Formats: sequence, C-alpha cells, structure tokens
Amino acid sequence: MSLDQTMFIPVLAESLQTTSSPTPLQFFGILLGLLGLFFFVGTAVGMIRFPDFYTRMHAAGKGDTLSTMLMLSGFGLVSMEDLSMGSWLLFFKIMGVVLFIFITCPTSSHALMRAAFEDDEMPMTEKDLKKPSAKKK
Amino acid sequence: MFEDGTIINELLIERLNYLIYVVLLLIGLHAMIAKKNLIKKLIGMSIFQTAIILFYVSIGVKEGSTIPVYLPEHDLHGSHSVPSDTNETSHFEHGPFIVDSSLVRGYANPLPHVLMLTAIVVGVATLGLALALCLRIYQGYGTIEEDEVLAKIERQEMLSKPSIVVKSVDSSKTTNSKAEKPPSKPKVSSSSPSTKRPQAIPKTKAKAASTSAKAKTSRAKSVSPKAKPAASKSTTTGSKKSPAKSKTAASKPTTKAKPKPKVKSKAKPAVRTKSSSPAKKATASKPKPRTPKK
Amino acid sequence: MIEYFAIFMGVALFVLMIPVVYRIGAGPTPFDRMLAVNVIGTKTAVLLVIIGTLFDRVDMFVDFAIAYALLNFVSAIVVSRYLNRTISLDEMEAKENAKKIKS
Amino acid sequence: MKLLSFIPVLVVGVLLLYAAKDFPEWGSLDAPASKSPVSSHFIANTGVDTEVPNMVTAVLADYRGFDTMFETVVVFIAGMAVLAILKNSGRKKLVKREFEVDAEPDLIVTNTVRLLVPVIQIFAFYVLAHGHVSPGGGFQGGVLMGASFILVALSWDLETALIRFPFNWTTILGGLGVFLYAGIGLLSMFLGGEFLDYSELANIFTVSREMARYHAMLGVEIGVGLTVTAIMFSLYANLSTEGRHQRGL
Repeated sequence: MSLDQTMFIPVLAESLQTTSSPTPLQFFGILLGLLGLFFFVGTAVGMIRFPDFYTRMHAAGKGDTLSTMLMLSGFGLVSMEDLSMGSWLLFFKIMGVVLFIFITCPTSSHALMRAAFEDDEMPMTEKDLKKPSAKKK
Repeated sequence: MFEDGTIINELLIERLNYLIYVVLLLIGLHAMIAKKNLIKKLIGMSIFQTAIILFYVSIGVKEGSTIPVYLPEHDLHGSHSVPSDTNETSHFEHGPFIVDSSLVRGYANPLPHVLMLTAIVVGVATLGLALALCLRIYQGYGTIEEDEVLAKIERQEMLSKPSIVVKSVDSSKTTNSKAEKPPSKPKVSSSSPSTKRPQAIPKTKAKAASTSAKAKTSRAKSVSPKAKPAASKSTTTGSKKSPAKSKTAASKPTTKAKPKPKVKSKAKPAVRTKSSSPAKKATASKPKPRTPKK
Repeated sequence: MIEYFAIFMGVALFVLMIPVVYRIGAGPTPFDRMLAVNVIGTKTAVLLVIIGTLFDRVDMFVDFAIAYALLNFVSAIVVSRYLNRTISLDEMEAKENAKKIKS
Repeated sequence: MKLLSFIPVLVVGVLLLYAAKDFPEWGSLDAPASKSPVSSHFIANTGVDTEVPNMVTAVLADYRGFDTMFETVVVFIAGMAVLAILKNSGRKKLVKREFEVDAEPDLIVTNTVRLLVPVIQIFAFYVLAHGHVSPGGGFQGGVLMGASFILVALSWDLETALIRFPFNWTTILGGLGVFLYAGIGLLSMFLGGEFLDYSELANIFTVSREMARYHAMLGVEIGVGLTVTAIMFSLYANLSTEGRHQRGL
C-alpha cells in the first residue's frame, strides 16, 4: 500500500469532498476541546519539569481532570449534529463520563498522594533546594 | 531507501503492524526465558498474550470498515427509531434482510473479535491460576526467584541423600568383604551426616531415590525451617545465602521498582513516626465509624 | 471540519502523551509511574471518544470510555492500597540492620 | 544466561518476520480471513437468523455457543483451582509480616466508592443486557460487576465486601452460571433440536424462532456474567489473602 491511496479512515475521505461548516454548538464544542488541550499542555509540561512527586501530582491531578472534562464535553457538543432524541441521549452519556471522571480522578489522585505520604515520600522543602546534591539530581 | 521491494519498505511501511507484534512477542519471550523472577515471567507471558491478541484483531480489519455492529439502516430494530424520509419504500420492509455482499465489506470481521474475547477471559483465568501457584511456591520456599527455589530443592535432596550414600557404601562393602557383615548398616549410617534425623532413614530408603515433585512440595514446609540453620552452619551445602538475605530477595517484587531515593536523610524515620503514628492512633481508637452498617 | 478537528485532537493528545510516558519510564518513585499511568488512562477515555467521532459511531464507543475510566480508577486504588500496606525496601533493610546489631 | 537467551529470541524473531512477508497487508480486503465464507455468512445472516444487531454477541453466544460454554467452564475451573490451591495453605494466625503496615480505610475513598458502586453495578447490568445492540455482553458485564465488589473490598477491607458477597456465593453463583448456560442448551435439546440450538425454544415460548434465539442469548449471557462475576471476586479474595479471606490487601 503506497501512501497516496491511504484510506485508513473512511469518514475522512468522505469529508474531504463534503466540508460542511460547523453549527454554532459544534463551534462551541471545538473551542472547549482546544481549551482542554491547552490545559493538557500544562499537565504534560508539569510532568516533566516539576521537581518532586507532590508538585507533579499537582500538575497531573488538576490539569488532567480539567482537560479531560473539557475535551469530553467538547466532543459531546461536537457530536450533537441535530437536536434529535438520539443525539441528546449521546450527549447525556458523554456527560456521564464527564461526571464519572469528575468524581474518580481527584479521588485516585488523593489515594495515590496518601499512599505516597504514608510511604515516607516527603515533600520537597527549601532545604532540599539549597542542597546542591539534590539540585543536580 | 523506501522503494518498492526492499526489505525496509516491506517491514516499515507495508507490514509495520506485523513488526510491532513481533517485537512485542519477542519482548514477552525474552522475559519468559531470561528473567529469574516468576512474577516477571508472568508479566512476560502477559505481553506475549497481548501481542497475539493484537495480531488476531488486526487480521479482522478491513479497509474502510466499521465495527461489527449493524448500522441503523441495516438494523431492523433501529429502523423504527431512525426516520427514513429519503425513501419510503424501505420503511415498509420491517423484516430482517440479508446484508448485501457489497455491504459485507463495510463491517469488520467479527470472528477474530469473538475468539480474542474468549482468549482474554481465559487469559485472565490462567493468570489468576499462575499467581496462585506463585503464591504457593512462595509459601513453600520463601522465595519466588527461580534460582533460589532450585537451590533450595537441591539442598533438600542433599538432606535426603545420605541414605543413598549408605546404600552405595553398603554395596561396595559387601562386594569387597564377601557380604559377611550385614549389621554394619547402622554403624555406617550413624557415622554419616544423617545422624541428626535417624528416623528419616527408613522412610527415604523405602522411597525411591528420586522423590516425586509432590512429595517435595509437601515436605517443603516441614523441612525449610530446619534447613535454614543447617545452611547457616555449613556454608558448603547448597547456596550460601543467609536467611536474612533471601528474605530481602523474596520481598523484592513488592518494592523492587523503587530505586533509592535521592536524599534519604537519617532523620526521616523519626519524622515519619512523629507524623503518622498519632494520626493512626486517633483513627484506630475510633470503633470504625465509616464502615457501613451490617 | 469536525473530522479535521478530531484528527487534530487525537494527534495532539498522542504527542502530548510522550512526556507522560517519559515519566513512566524515568519516575523516581513508583507513585510517579502510577500517576502517569493514571493520566494516560483518563486520556485514553478521551481518545476512545475521538475514535468514535471519526468512525461516526460515538454511541458505541462511549460505553468503552466509561468502562475504561472505571477500570482506571480501580487500578489506581489497587496500587495505592498495595503500596500503602507495604513498607519500602530501605526501611526493611534498616530493620534488618538493627536486628543484626542486636544479635 | 541472559545473553544466551537472546539466541532463541532472535531466531524466533527472524522466522516470524520472514513469515510476515506472506501475511496480508493491513486492512486488505483480499485477506483469507476476510474472504472466508464463514465470516461473510456471519455478517450477512446474523440479522436474519437471530435479530441481534451486534454480530460479536451473536457469534459468541449462538453460532459458537459450544466454544463459549466451555470457556465459561474454564473460568469456573480456574476459580475452583485457585480456591483448592490456596485453601488452608498459608499461615493460620493473623501475624503481621514485617513488610506490612496498617492502613485505615480512607474517608474520601470510601465515600467516593459508596457513591460509585451502585452506578457501576447499574452500568454492569446495562452492559450485560444491552450487549445485543451495543458493545458488551456477559464477559464485560461480569468483569464490571466483579470490579465493583473488588472496589468495596479495596476501599474498606475484605470483610466488608464479604458481608455483601459471602464467599460461599462465589462457588454457588459460578456453578449456577455454568448450569444456566448448559441448562438452556439442554432444554433446547429436549425440545427436539440439537444442543444449544436455541430456536427450538420457540415451541414453549410464544415468540418467533428468531426472537427465541435472541432471548436465549440473553439468558446465556446472564449465565456467563454470573460465573465471571463470582470468579473475579473469588480470585481477588483468594489471591490477596492467601486463601484466608481475612485482612486482605
């Protein structure tokens, strides 16, 4: 299979011919999705740059939850092409995922944090920052 | 470099998915062969299984197909809910119809999905069984490192070996000294290192020299506490690891993934006891208020 | 338009997951690794919805997303509970050293 | 040893890559699996035969029902084997090991789980019952149901979960699931058909032959779900406590 006849995704090939402009609801959904992507960029940068576990957990716990919720609700709006019964059902299902993640994600972060604290993983203090050995690592 | 017909083209572009499965499979195979830890072997088995599952599912893919659930227009039940305004004629045919052969290519092959669904479930079941066996091995030998388990089995065989030595000595003596001294048996055996457990001699003699695997595991529990001091006394037998060392090795899989922390000051345990113990006491003093009513 | 947006989101998520995967590999503590796995799990739920949008079968894929988010939560709780109940290797070594000094 | 193990690994890899040349390309329509009359028959005739839109469920529970029945039996046997291996094997007394420390149930986690477990169980029933028209089925619903009980056991302790789901039930429910599956098959056999030929059930139920298959499939899936639920929880309870069923993970 050469690259010029890639048809991995059939819907894409169809949409290339029929590019329809999004409805206002879909436009709002796209905006929400991009906002979620912005927060996920923050999470990804924080996972690399932050020095110890608790700060990384700060980045991951908040940014991950918020970005996932924003993206999912954005896609929930995007998938609402018309206001029929089926698309409302779909929207509520996706909102169910959002609610689920809104509850479970902070809880799992909390459980991990508590496990780390009980396991003597101490937060980084100013003393650790002053130590050159800790900085190097 | 990527022209048609070259090996690189074939591997990296045309059949990239097979390369991925093969690499995954090899990772699993290597883990199963080379790792000493039994749990790591099981992880390797899981990776192997995942590679095969991915391979099977990829076989069912058709270009431009969707998942093997009927679309609303092919589904007779869905046709009630979906308003078909475009052609009223199809609305009359509520009965099931055979999907056209040109539409068959629009659905992915359901057969590999079914096979892999059952394979995943059976994989979970066998993984549970394997973990139970690992737990049993750990209870019997105190370790799940393969080489240590083998060393312990060897040591047990050594403990039961002196009777065999006695036999061979007996036979050699009888051949040498004209078989006139059968009562020399207890003497020889008393001089042999098996004097610690004289009552074990008839047992081991009655049995064949090669004990069955079942007997080994059943005896493992009773022997292992005795074997430990023996090993610490005489370092020549079996492996030279002290019980304390083997204990840390046994607990490795639980915390092995954790490397040494960067700055582990010695004051930390004190901090931990200060910080965590009062809280624990406070929670422990309460009669579990959060457990739901029974 | 919608498909382009979905593809863009999927590719961006995939690219942004690379630092998180790096944290799985290089995390100094097991908690770091578990945190990164958790992040990837929640993002996989989003990816499933994106794939559903691309295939125009979102109603089917949402079920996967819910189940995946649930199992992700269970896995995080399992690991936190397990690591909560066991002490670290260093502490165990310290205990054994104390025992040796005593005897 | 480690280097030595690379030799068989590399040999296997080279052989597999050499064999990959003969495999069909990604998504090829001419692949033997896609061209085979079996899969085309399944795709074309599932709607006519069983009225089930989800082909995977139809193939799983109806066309390949014999296979799935013994998969269920395998799961059941695995659970029983774990029970038999670990029963009375560990230490009897509840002596804390040196690497275990106490952990109280966490307030936030327990409250979240209390909130979530009913939702999860309803979702498990949805996945089980809705498996005919959307992805799902007995295995998935059973796993979700088992996960809800495991979640209870994790956030409090195993005793709390065992109050809700006593351990004896795992054996009984696991057996009941297999019995339900085989019973539906045997019932259709007694009604004049073959083993697991569900369409014969139309003789005693006032539905068409296709809808008889549809509903019998649901019964079969419920049996599978019962077995998987019971065995998942049994595996967790046995493995986390070495068969003591006290003070688990």
